[in-house]
Amino acid sequence: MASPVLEVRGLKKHFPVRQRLLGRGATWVKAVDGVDFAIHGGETLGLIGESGCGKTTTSKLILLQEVPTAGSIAFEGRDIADLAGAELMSYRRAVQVVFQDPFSSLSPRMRVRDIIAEPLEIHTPLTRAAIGERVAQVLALVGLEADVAALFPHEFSGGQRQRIAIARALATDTRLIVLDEPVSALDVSVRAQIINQLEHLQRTLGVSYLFIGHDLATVAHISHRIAVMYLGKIVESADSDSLCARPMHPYTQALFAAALPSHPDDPPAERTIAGEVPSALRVPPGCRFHPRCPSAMEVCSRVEPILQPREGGGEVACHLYPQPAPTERSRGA
Amino acid sequence: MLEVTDLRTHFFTFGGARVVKAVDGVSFRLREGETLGLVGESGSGKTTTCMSIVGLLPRAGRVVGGSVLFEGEDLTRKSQRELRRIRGRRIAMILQDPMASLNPLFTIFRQVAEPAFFHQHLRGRTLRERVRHLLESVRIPSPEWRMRDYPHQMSGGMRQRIVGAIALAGGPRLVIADEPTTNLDVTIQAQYLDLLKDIQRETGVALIFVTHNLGIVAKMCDRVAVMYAGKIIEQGPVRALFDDPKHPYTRALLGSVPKLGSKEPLYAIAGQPPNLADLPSGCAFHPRCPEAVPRCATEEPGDVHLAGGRVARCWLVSDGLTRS
Amino acid sequence: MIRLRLDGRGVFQILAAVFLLITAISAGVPLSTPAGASAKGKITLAWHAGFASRWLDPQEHDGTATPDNFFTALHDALIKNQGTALYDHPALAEKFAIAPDAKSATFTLRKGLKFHNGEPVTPQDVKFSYENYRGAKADVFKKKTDRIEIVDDRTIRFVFKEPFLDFAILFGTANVAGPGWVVPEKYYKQVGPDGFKQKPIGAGPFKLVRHEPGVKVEMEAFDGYYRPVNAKQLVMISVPEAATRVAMLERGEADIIYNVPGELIHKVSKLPGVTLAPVLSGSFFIEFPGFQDPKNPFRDKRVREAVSLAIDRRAMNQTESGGMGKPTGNWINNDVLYAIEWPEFGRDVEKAKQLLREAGYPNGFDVDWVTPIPAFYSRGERIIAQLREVGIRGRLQTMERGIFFQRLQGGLKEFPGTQIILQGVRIAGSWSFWYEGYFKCGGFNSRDRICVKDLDGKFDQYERSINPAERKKLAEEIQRGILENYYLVPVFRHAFVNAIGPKVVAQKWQDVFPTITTGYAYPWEDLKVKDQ
Amino acid sequence: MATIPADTRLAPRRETADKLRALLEAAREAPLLAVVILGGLVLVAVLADLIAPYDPTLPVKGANVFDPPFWMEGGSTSTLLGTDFQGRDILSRLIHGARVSLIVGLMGTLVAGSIGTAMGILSGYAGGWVDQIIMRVTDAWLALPAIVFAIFLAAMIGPSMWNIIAILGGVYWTRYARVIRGEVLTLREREFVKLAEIAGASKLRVIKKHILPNVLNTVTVLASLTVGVVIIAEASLSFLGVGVPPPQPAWGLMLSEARPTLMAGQWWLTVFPGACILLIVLATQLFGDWLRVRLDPQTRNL
Amino acid sequence: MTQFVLRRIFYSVVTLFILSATIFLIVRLTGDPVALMAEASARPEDLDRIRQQWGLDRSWPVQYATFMQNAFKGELGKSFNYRLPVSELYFQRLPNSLTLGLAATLISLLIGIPAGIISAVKVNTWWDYAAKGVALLGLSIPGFWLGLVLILVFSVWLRWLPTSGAGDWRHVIMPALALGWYFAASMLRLTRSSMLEVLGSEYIKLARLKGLPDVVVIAMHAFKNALIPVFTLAGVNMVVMVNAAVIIEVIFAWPGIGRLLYEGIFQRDFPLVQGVVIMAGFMIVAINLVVDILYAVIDPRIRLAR
Repeated sequence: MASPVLEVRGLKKHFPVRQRLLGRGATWVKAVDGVDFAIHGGETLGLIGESGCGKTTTSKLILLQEVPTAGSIAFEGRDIADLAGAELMSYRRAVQVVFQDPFSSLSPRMRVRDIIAEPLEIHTPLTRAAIGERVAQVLALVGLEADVAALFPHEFSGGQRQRIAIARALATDTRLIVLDEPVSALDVSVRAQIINQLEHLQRTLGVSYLFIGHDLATVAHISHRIAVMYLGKIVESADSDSLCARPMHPYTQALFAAALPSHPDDPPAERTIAGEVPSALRVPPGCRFHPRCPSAMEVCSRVEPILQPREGGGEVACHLYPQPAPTERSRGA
Repeated sequence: MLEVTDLRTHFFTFGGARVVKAVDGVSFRLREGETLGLVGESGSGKTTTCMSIVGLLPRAGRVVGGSVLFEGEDLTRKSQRELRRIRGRRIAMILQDPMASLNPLFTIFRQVAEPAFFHQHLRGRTLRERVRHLLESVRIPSPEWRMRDYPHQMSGGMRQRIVGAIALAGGPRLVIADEPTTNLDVTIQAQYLDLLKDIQRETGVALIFVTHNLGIVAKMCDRVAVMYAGKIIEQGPVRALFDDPKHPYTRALLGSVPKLGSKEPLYAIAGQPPNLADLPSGCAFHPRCPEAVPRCATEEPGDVHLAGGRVARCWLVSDGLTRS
Repeated sequence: MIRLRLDGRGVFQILAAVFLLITAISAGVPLSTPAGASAKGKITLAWHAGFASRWLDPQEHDGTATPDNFFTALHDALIKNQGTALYDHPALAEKFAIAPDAKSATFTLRKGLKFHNGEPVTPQDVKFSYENYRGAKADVFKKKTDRIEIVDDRTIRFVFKEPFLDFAILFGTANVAGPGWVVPEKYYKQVGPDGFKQKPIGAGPFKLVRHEPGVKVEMEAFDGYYRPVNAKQLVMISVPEAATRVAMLERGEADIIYNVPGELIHKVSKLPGVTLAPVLSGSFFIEFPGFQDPKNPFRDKRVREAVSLAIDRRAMNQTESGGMGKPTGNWINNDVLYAIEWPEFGRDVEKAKQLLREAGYPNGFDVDWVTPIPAFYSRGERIIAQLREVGIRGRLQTMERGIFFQRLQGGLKEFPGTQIILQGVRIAGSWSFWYEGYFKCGGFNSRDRICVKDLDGKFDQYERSINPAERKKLAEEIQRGILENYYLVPVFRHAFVNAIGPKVVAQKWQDVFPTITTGYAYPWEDLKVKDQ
Repeated sequence: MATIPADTRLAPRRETADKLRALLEAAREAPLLAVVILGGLVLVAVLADLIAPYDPTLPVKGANVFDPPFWMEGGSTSTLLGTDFQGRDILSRLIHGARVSLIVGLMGTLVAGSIGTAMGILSGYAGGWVDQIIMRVTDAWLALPAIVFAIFLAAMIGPSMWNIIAILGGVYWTRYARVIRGEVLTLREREFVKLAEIAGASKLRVIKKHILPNVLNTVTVLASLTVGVVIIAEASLSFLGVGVPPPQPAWGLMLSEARPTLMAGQWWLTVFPGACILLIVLATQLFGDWLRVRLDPQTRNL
Repeated sequence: MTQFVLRRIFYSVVTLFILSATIFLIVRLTGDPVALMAEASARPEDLDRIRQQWGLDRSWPVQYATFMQNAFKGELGKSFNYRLPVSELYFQRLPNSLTLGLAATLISLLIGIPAGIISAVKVNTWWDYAAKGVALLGLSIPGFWLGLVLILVFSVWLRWLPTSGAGDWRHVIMPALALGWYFAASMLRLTRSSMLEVLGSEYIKLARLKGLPDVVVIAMHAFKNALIPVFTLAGVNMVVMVNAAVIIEVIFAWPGIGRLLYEGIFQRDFPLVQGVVIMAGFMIVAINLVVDILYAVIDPRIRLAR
């Protein structure tokens, strides 16, 4: 297997919560607390979880919007923390992002042309004409006509704006796009357009996606592999198909249970879990999910399970499944 | 119990120079204890329909035609004063945004107690008891303590339950829930939907569920009405509608939702939802309709009543041209 | 009353007259009538600026006329200007005598004088007041005084090191210096100078009741005063806005208001029962800073004369002072020692243009700034408009009053290029105070802007001389030299226009504003309020 | 059959004609009164030299001081609105005064707006200690009532038209800084700014391309409200004798110089400049209110 | 909450420090006060004596340090002109200014709030325009002109009210009106916008949905939320009016702080100007602090924050 485009190892991000006027005695929000995953070329990794699970922080770390507390992110084999100068710029060129809100992600004061051309202007010495050509090209890629380049964002509807955002992300020779809930703000009928478009682009351009979402069906549909996050940790990851076929972690199961039926005759979910995601300020000891877990055992509140290969490929972190001998090493403390 | 007939609500802006037909000829019925799903994309007129029922339209909006018969009374003909006695007591509503719909400066107790205070004139101990009971019924743990809290001290899911408790406070016969779970996480959404179902079972209240999510409709509703550009283009029992959608738009909607575990490409509706201020002629859906015939662009289809209490608005249906 | 004029007959002659006068005046004044009993009514004065507390303390006299108002109400001096008497009206002193050699002066206090706190006024208090005095001209008195002798419990003698010709005039003119104003030594030492300014105790006709610094002074008739005091209460309020003062007068909230602006003179004169009091006051004149510079167009006498010919003095008087001022010849007021009379300058625009042509300015020239003394900006505006008619183009420079004086004292460097200053001054006493302040090279306000060596030389001679005749001659020569050469161009003496409301008993305005040395109302004890 | 729709019907939603119509609509909504007043005054100010019948700084030959307007007893048609205390033509002074007042109002606003916007952007975008310093200075500045500060500075520095402009600009920038900083803090979190940063845009580029254009609306609205404030402040300074120096005919100065005549019944001397100030302030306020609603409903709370 | 308050206090102290240093510098940069204090015939020696007496011969940092040292002790220096401690003068005038400020605030509220509410409830009707017009008029008329017109009409023509000075309640009416009217516009604007915002909020919608009477909705739900910012502004405005009513106080010969400042500036009374301006700054910083803390007390979101 070729080396991954993006490889994340032991990634941690802790935010201090200042409580005193004069700095000391701060407590930490462990937004991301030891995450590993890899994305291969032309592949989509789905990152799923509820609000506060750390998926957005993970994307910020990848996009160099935040500096990790620990761990590494390697892009095409190079740790991005070491990048500087031209190398940094080339990373910035290769990795782009599409955000959730199509109304906030396009500057209302710029024309579509300038919005899409911005990465080009920053990174390439192209002439105006060449930039114009490239803009037309990427607009065509996302199914928009070249002449919309002269318009302002407010003249478009949500779906069209999201297409423009995608076009922008494609403008440079992009190899990885972080898709941060790109369809959740769209109308149902438009959502399908964008999802299809994204899939089509991946097939033709071979670009990789990190697809962040909370809707299981959508993530499962677009992703090759899925990682399920809970309170800053990945609790289960596997091929999309095998995960859907047999979710193993109780939290993954809960997510499936909570998913809405696509037909009234679908069998009703057996059980929905109780409670809410606790604050990242007070992470439960042991397995983070144990207070809400329907199959919690005594050990769950003491020992934090680690990711183990799971049946049918992938990994799962749960005491229900064989864990290495309990050496009581607690990674969370 | 509730019968909405040919309801028309228009918005008049720029001194009446521009008229937006937000709701344009909507008819549906709701029986005791029944759940109706009102489905549509943003701007299709779902919310305006609900607000017309409770008589709380924004300044520019006006009901210009049709009637809303609720337990035999036409709500469109009632004064605000009379409506006030119906709102909160016989019809309650749950709003979309649990963060914004609670007054940040008042305690939970006060906000939950208000309907009982004003409608049932409960005071003191009885009122406290009532609030505790209401909070219990929406599964708020240790309500005695929680009712002294302020909204910001509660999570989104909790707040939405509080809003639910407020809705139940007057003992209504009809609850209108306007996208009550849009801002909630999936597991919380599932909890909330279960809760609503339980409550409905316990109290037999009728429910109008406004949503754009067909999954919720599949899970919650008995009947469903699909809105597009201010009109109900198809309605009927949930099962029948999911099994055999008559209107191309309904079909498209159903096809565009990803199904868990399926990698099949989605069915995407071309184009963008229409702008209500500037609707296409004929059937409003025709520019996006893959099955449109020339007639669709010029003439507007009317309601076609089909077997099993189903209604659709499409030339293909009335002319029997439906593809199977 | 005998009117005394300082017209140059010589100080010795005056002094000789003083001896005669003293007895006459003291006889004419009814002595020690109990004052409080008959006092009734209230007089309210609306004042045109803020109050400075130091104005309540004669010990720190600032050398201007402003403090007069408070001195003449709260305090009393050995001798002072009163009515038309310029400086030698016996007040606390029953009589006084100046030695013929001008090397000593002897004062005799009235009997039974009391301060407001009941303490008697003693020669020791007089001595203390003189020796402790720190205000304007204090250095002059210190330099010239040898010692002070307390002769008996009513008599005190000042002995000078050298003949002190100007002693009486400096000592007795209220708005020049304050060592003659007697403060109670014991009390003054007890509360200190600053405490005294808040609650002054004097020997004047009114005693302080309430003092709101900067805002209001409330006074009440003092029983123990040696002259009858007519009004029971005297209130002075600071009202900076002119229109408000006029409204107060119109409504009867104020009985006397100071400084009616030109625009309102006509209206005030029409108010029922109101008397306008146009006191002829300060002199306005034009100065050409640095005119001796070769590049300065005003170096040419013809140009300076042209300026004089362009000025419309009558129009200025008409609009700025309601016609009640006086277009003047001399820039020095004629009510001071040795001031000479000079005919009014004429106006002739054609001749002015002619002179400018001859001087080489057929198309006129530009003046960088025309700076009038604040806040008489409109007078500066008028000067600019009048000069423009002969082709001299100027722009008005306004500044805050404090800055103006500061820049005056900064000298020529503060007025570079071609400039015109419109000065407005009133100094009482002697012509020499004017020359020293506004013309002499190195003078406090003139600094290095004018510097006419020849005249300054003559002035030094004047200062050294103790021969009155020579002094007078030099004074006249110097003044003539200034006027003939147009070193300064006199404009007019303005009228300080005040108004008197119907409640105050006055036949004519001079009954309230009697003097020519100050524009303010007094003597306060004489002012009477009508029966209601 | 499901395909990716080529979506050829995705034409821009507004055609040029529609745009034009929208523009006309906007113009129709604009407060007519405000536009007419402002336009008229600007025109008068620009053409002052052509339309003023007399030199505003010189007395009119043959006229007296305090001549009333022509329709009153003693008035003359040669000096339509009468003369002032120096016999100068009031109409000419008003016409030239429009120029001075507009220059003071607009330039003062410009100075305030420029300083404030720069400070606000710097503070909001740079954050950290730069933000702390700027905001503490702004607080300190704001802690002084603006007019007190202006009087103080004017008395200290000395008046001239440009000094007044600098002073008023230097006093009123703080409110821009505060508001703009708030805007920038929000903008900084907006996704298009993040996108630019992720794309590797430099700080300067982000400010130039993304921050500045997006705060301009707010700046415009604030500016339209400041113009009137500055003009009134200038009048107040004139009242205290530290405003635009005579004989330059500023309205505030005219009003201030003529105030004693109010008591004398010569109302026209104060009413005309007073009305001019009232008009311009009213117009800019109305215009500002309209702009605020039109440009950005979020700034309603200014 | 304690943290919040401590941080705000810290900021306030920094603000005051910057403010005092700025004022101190400006005062000293723009001229020498000694010349003004001296009599017309003073000689250089006299000037030196005065300079020494007032400590003006020392270096600026030393002067500033002395000033701050004294300021901490509550001594703001001594007025050149009145020879009184500035703090004493200030507190002598303060009651008058407070009276005026309070009355003017009342008037600005009486005009601004009803007009704002009418404006918000009847938005974009003639009521709205009329209410806005009344408030804008106050903003468009220079205070000194309004003051004189008031005197002319109410004192001279109608003879209802005394022209000037401080005294009983009748003296307060005109200056308070002239002053308060100016601030009414901002009150109106804020009332209107916050009322509109609150009325359009979801919780008001929900309150209506509960079937509550309009009075309850407006008076209990909307008012508390909408008027907090209005009263905040009123508080801040009042402090501004107390300290900045220079022109009105001059016109009406009102013996307040504004006039004290006016006198100080024009008589170049450095310690006085410095002291009054710093007191004004102090009061405004203090009221802002109080407002912030009050906000925290009223708003549970801040009050109960950890």
